[in-house]
Order: sequence, then structure tokens, then C-alpha cells
Amino acid sequence: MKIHVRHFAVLREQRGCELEEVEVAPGTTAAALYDLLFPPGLEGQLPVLFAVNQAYVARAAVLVEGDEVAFIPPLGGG
Amino acid sequence: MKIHVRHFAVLREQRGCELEEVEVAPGTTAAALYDLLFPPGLEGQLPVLFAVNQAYVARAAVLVEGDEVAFIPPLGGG
Amino acid sequence: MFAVQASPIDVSVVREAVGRPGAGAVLVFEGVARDNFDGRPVLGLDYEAYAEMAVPQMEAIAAELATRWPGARVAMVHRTGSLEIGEASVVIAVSAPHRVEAYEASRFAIDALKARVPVWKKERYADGAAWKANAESPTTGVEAP
Amino acid sequence: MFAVQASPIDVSVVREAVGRPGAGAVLVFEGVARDNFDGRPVLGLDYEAYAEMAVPQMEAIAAELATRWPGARVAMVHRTGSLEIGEASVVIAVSAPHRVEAYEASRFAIDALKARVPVWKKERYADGAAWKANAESPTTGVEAP
Repeated sequence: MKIHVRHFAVLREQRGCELEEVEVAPGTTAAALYDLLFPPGLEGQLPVLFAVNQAYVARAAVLVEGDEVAFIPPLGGG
Repeated sequence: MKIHVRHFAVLREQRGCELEEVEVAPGTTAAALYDLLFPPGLEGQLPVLFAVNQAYVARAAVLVEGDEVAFIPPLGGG
Repeated sequence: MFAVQASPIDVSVVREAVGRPGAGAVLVFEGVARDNFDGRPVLGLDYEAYAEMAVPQMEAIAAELATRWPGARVAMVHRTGSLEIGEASVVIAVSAPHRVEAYEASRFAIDALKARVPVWKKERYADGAAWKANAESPTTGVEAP
Repeated sequence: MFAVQASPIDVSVVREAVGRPGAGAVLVFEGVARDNFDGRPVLGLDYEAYAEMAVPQMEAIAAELATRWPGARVAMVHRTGSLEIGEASVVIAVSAPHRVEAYEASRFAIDALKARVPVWKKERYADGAAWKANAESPTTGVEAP
């Protein structure tokens, strides 16, 4: 199934794009998609929150076809 | 000696003027002048703070020739 | 900037008085003429000040504020005369390096103004008017604040 | 009024959005681009936002605020793009019947914004730039706020 992924801030810079379409298996969770796109390496992963369709969700949230997913790195607003 | 008295708010209304010149004996205190101009009657006196030459002073402050005195009724600024 | 004035307060002028490159937070407090007092309709407010004493009292509050919150700046202007509902009676601007100090210093400034600065308020009702005292105003018999 | 915008924020527009006859206090908070971070010179800031999510998050904060402080109103606007020193990154206006609620609600709004609203900040220095996180931002592994 197809997922729309939005990238912001440091993750946008790491990934080199603002938006990408990803094909994943049914049952994939938000956290699993993060591991797929930003594999934990020697440096470790950036701590993120997870958003699906512009709302915060738990890391274990199961994605469905057409979802807009964003990984939310540490916030700096204000 | 001559004292300049400024009246404000409810005391201005009671006294009917903004400014008056009062002749008092040397040694007169701020509180004594208040008792003179606003004698404690059946209704009692309005609680006030005392100011001499635009600064708060103790009620027992002794006045000197030419002082500007004001009795400060409960404040309502803000 | 510390002033007592009969004309409407220009909030942006008070705010600009505290701007500086090291400020990370600016907080502007406006006291506004409210249409009721504990539910009783209020038509407008009349403010009176002892201006020659009020401005030095504001300056003294500012000096104390700068000592307690280093790097913070404050400006305050109080209105006098007749105010319509919705008009600002007082504007206090504070800038500080960080927002925690800005909030603390702003609260200090308005609380101190209400307790020390010689300004009086009369509320106008449909059937009369009354002088209204701040809860923060020192009561009878106390020594000078 | 809840918005994310690339153009400079007009503070008076945000403030007017919370005016009402029952308001006795209005508090306007501005987060301002500061010329240093813990003493290190900062040349400017770049803000980036997930606007489609940021505005609903602001609205959710406003709904919570109205429940906790009945009678209070809030408006918030966050800036994006490149800011010069002294420019406002965020403006939050709160009105309330009395000042105590105004201060409490204003603190709540800015603290919640820093913890929940998806906005990111990069500081520019003479020799580079760095993304800077808020202390209020939830850390790794936590569930959604």
C-alpha cells in the first residue's frame, strides 16, 4: 500500500526531500516505517514523535493506504 | 508655617478643591494635618497613606515649611 | 518610558521602548476597561492620578525590577480621564532574555503598580458612580510601602 | 486566529482578535529572535513548520485553554522562514476577565506551543548553523502528547 511521507527540518536535510511516496506491506506501523527510512546505525536514530494525517499517534499505530505520515523531530517553535 | 496640600479622588470631592494652602505650627505631623482637614467623625476617617514632596512617608513624619503634602486614599490604578 | 497621560495609549510605542537585541521574550500587559464589575454593568471608567508622584513611583518599580531580573527592561504608561469600555487604562511592556523572567517581571510590575502608584478609579453605572480600590492597595494604618 | 505565516507578524492584528467587552486584561507574548544563545552570537533564525498540522494543534491548545480558564480567549501566529534579530517568531494574545487568568493562560499557551506544535528552529552563526530543540519538546520513546 502507498504512504505519503512528509519530511521536516533535520530529517528533511538527511533525506534530501520534503515528500516521498513509499510502498509498504499492510500492517506496517509508524515506527517500522521510520526504521525503514532512517535505519538505526552506529549514530543511532533521532528521537521523534509520530504523526499520521496531521495528528500525533502512538509509535505502534498501524498505517493504512493513503496515510500522510510525518516523523516529528524535537520541536523548536516559540 | 505654610504647607501645600494636594487633594485627590474621594478626598478631593469631600474637600471640594484640588489644592489648598494651610498654616500649621512647627512640629505638625502628616497624620495631625490629616486629622485637622478630615476630622474623625461619626463615619470615621478614610484610611490613607501619606506623601510629602511626592514620596511616601510614615504617618508620624514631621512637616516643614513649604512641604507638598498629599493624603493617598486606597489606590485604584491598573 | 514612564508616563501618565490623558490621551489614549499607543501600545506599540510602549512595546518599542523595551526592544533590544538580547531580548528573547517581550510581554505586553494591558489593563482594559471592562463592561462589568462582578456582573454589575459598568458604562465607563474615570481615572485620576497624582502624576508628579506616579511617574517617580513607576521609575522606582523599574529600578527594583531591573535588580531582581537582570537583563529585563520595563516601560509603563497609565491613562487618566474618561475611558470607554475596551480602552486600555494601563500598558506595561517587559522584555527579558527568556520568557520565564518576562512573565515574572511583568507580574511584579503590575502588582507593584496597583499597590504603590497613586492612581484612582471611578466606575460609572447607569445609576451613579463609585470610587473602587484595588485589593492590592495597602490598608489603613500601614507605614509607607 | 491561528496561523503559520512566512510574512512578518502584525502584533496588533493578533491582539485585536481577542478583544471583547468582558475582558479586563490582555496579555501579548512575543517570542523574539535573540542575538545570542548562552552568549554565543546568533546572526538570525530560520523557522520551518508543518503548517497543516501546526494550526490544528494551536486550535486544540485554544480549546483546552478555554476549558481551563472560562472567559479567556487566545490567538496565536507563528512565523516561518528567515528572521532577523529582533523579529517576532511567535505572537500569542490572551484576553481574560481578570489578569491572574490572563497570565496563567498565556503561560499555558506558550508552554503548550513549544511542546506540541510542529515547528523547528535553526540558529545561524558566523561559522555555520544548527537545529535547536526546546527543552519542552517531548523526548524519544514517549507516546503522543
